[in-house]
Amino acid sequence: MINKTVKNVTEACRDIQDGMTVMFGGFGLCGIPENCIAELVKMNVKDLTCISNNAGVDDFGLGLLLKKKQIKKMISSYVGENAEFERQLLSGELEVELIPQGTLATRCMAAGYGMPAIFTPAGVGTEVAEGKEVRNFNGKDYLMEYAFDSDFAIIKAWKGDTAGNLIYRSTARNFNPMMAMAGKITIAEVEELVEAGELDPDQIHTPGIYVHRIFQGEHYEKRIEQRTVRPKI
Amino acid sequence: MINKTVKNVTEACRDIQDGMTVMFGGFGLCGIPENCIAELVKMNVKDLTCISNNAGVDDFGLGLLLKKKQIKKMISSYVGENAEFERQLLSGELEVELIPQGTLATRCMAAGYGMPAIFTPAGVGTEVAEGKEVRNFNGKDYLMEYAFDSDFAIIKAWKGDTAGNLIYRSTARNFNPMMAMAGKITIAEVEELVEAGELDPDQIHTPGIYVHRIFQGEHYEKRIEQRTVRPKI
Amino acid sequence: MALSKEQIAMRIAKEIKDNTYVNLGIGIPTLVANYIPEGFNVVLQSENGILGMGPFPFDGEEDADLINAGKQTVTLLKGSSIFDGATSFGMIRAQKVDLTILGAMEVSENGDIANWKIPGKLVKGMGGAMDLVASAKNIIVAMQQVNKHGESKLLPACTLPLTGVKCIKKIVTELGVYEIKDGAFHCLERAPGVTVEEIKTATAGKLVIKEDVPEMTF
Amino acid sequence: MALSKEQIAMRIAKEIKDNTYVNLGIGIPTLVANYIPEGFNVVLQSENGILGMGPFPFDGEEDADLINAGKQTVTLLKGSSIFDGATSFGMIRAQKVDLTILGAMEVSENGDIANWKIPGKLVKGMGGAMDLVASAKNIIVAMQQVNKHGESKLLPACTLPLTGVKCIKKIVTELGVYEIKDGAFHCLERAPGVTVEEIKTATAGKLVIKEDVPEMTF
Repeated sequence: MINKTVKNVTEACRDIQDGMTVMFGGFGLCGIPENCIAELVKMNVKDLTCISNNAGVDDFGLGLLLKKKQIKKMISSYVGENAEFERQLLSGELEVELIPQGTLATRCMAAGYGMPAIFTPAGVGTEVAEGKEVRNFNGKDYLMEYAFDSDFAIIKAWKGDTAGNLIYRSTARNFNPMMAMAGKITIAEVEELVEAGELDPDQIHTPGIYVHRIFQGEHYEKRIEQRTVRPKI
Repeated sequence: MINKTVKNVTEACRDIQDGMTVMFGGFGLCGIPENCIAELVKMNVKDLTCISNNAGVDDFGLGLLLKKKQIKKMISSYVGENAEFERQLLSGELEVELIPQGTLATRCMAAGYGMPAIFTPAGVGTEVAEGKEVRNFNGKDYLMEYAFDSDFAIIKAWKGDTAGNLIYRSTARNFNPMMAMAGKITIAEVEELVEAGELDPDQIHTPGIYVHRIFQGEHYEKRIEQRTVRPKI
Repeated sequence: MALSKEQIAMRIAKEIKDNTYVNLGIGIPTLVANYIPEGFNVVLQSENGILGMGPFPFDGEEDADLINAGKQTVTLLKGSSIFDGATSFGMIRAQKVDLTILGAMEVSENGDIANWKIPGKLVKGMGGAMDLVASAKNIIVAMQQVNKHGESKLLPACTLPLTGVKCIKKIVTELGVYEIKDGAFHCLERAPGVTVEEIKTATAGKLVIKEDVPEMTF
Repeated sequence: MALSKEQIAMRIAKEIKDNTYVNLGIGIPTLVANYIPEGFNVVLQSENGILGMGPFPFDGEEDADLINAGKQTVTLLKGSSIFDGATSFGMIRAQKVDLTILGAMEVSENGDIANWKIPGKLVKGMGGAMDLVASAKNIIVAMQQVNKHGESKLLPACTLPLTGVKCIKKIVTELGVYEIKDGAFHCLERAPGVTVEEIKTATAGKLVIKEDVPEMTF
């Protein structure tokens, strides 16, 4: 197997440069690449275009990059829960492109599957359709949406092996598998890194061919955005 | 959970009628729905259009349906290894549409993902492209290929639960997951049927929502088409 | 009397059939889960990647890796499955989910819906709403029929930016149950004690209502 | 002297780089696996859904559920993964596989390839060949340069139905190694003992060859 391991987060994030387009796995704060985000803050790369379903909260997730004004543009489906985001958006410092969540997911998938464009009914007849080709199939209208083009995809998995194979845990899977396939260079941080051969080949969610750099992350905070519970009876 | 179990193969295959279009999972003889194929032979449904990567061998797999002349048309990528097939094709009794394997897989996937059409470079400039729309993206030509429309998908998995969740084993996975998603009605036969809750939600290859009928198959022969081995030393 | 949010949810729950997959949006739709008839096999889909979503976890048992589309901690029922976002929306587009229940700011008499953006106010995004309304074969909208200024939100045409066009067929509000067909809101039931006149006043779009429209039951 | 099939495979193996993913077609390409340099990390992809395909199983250890794209029983190496056919061809279309090696009946001077159909003969199908040639970023063709009638199969234009257009850049035959560019076969190496004249005779398409073209080494 090809060994995809890098020493640490610094080596993993090398070559990420000002002005690049970077995909970030995660849904809300669930399944986000915490170590790489912290490293990008440290590197202070600027003018990033970020493709991510959400934009984090003020002091966690992509909110940390927003706070340092490292993000030029967000491509997301939902960006609530973030006062700094709001301020930058209203002041014109930040550009935001809002797209339907399924379109976001499917444009990532298209890139990973080598499909230049896909058709989706989401957004037909709305402002999302402006400037886009509409095409009718079997009596229903669809928008043609293009595959995403990104320089890096930064994702988070639960377990990974040295060959780059990944397994996600529960809904921390979310956007990570599609983005893993879509990145020109894919960086995976994992909670547990094992030797090639320790994961069951049938249970791998992301085959190692998609992963270029893998490392075991540290100190996962795994912050919960909405702690909803039932009283224990 | 919704209980998807049916009593037996007979109940699973009810409503499959003459002239229908049916997808069959499997690659060669690997991962084919042996029980359902045997039942279709018994039912003697005729004029089937079969979407299947291959056409079995003379006395196994879809070859059994061919022998009884139950198949009107095969849509496949490769149909060697079958003398009866050859005879029917040359005599004009059987219609065959050969399409690239990746196109076959992706047209199934498109149906499962609610995408009416996909773009692939496979077949551009060849007779496969005849009558099809060619479209250039980023300097490269692609064919537009439509999602498959099938009445039934008949697939085989290793383990399944009563909620219809499926896990495949090794390369017996092949076309089964896409076809499971693509069928208007999907019938899954499994080697081992367990109660809902016994399979790890993170390890399910086909979520139960795609499966309409599930049963535990019997007497799997699992014939090997090309037994290639090394001497034991 | 106009229905409470809980009562709207209760009435919608009556529309849910046994052995179905249902996607519940945020707000009133979430409450519907509490009123699904005992013994019904209704499997909840959450578009971030769950089939078989269960109730909130017991205090102390929450798992940061297990949330719903509203980012709330949840649990999994026996027989559930987890998948990625592309599969989730593929499932939605392919109409494998039987019923989608979501909220709205406005609905028009031809079935257009607006529920994601108010010009001049901060826009947070459409999330999965545009995918859901454009794809679902069966949508029920849970909404308030009049806003706080007493203005109807069942309109001849939406005034807010659209989420989807000609996709809504059924609406449950605090005043009644409506079906949209042939370019009009057809009132099928009125809330207990609500008069036909009140419904007429609260409907700006084309309304079809019989003087003897039945009162809803729960 | 013209190369044997084994020697063609040996020469092609020299083109394989360390740390790459490679898809090997049926026939001579399969033999290439035997000559991958010791210590190289070369991961074999099989388009039915394997990354990290290993050698044939030991006698008695074959598994009906584990076959390659040629339907032969195989094994898995440590660190391998299994996936479905859509993912497999997605991987191929997205050019994640570094190198594809396959056979051909004819190749033209502009890089067209024909390898799936002979009119009048029974057609078995293209399998994954059309996907592979249309998608791969790097393809090496392993083929016989002349047929049994002594006719060249490196042609001005293919006579057989095409598998793909303008996609072949490198060919290894029993007589030499060729690069296709600017509408011609550029001979880079000749087989040991094969003369420039012999290569000229065996190439029907436009040929660019230096009188001092080097002999290949293994």
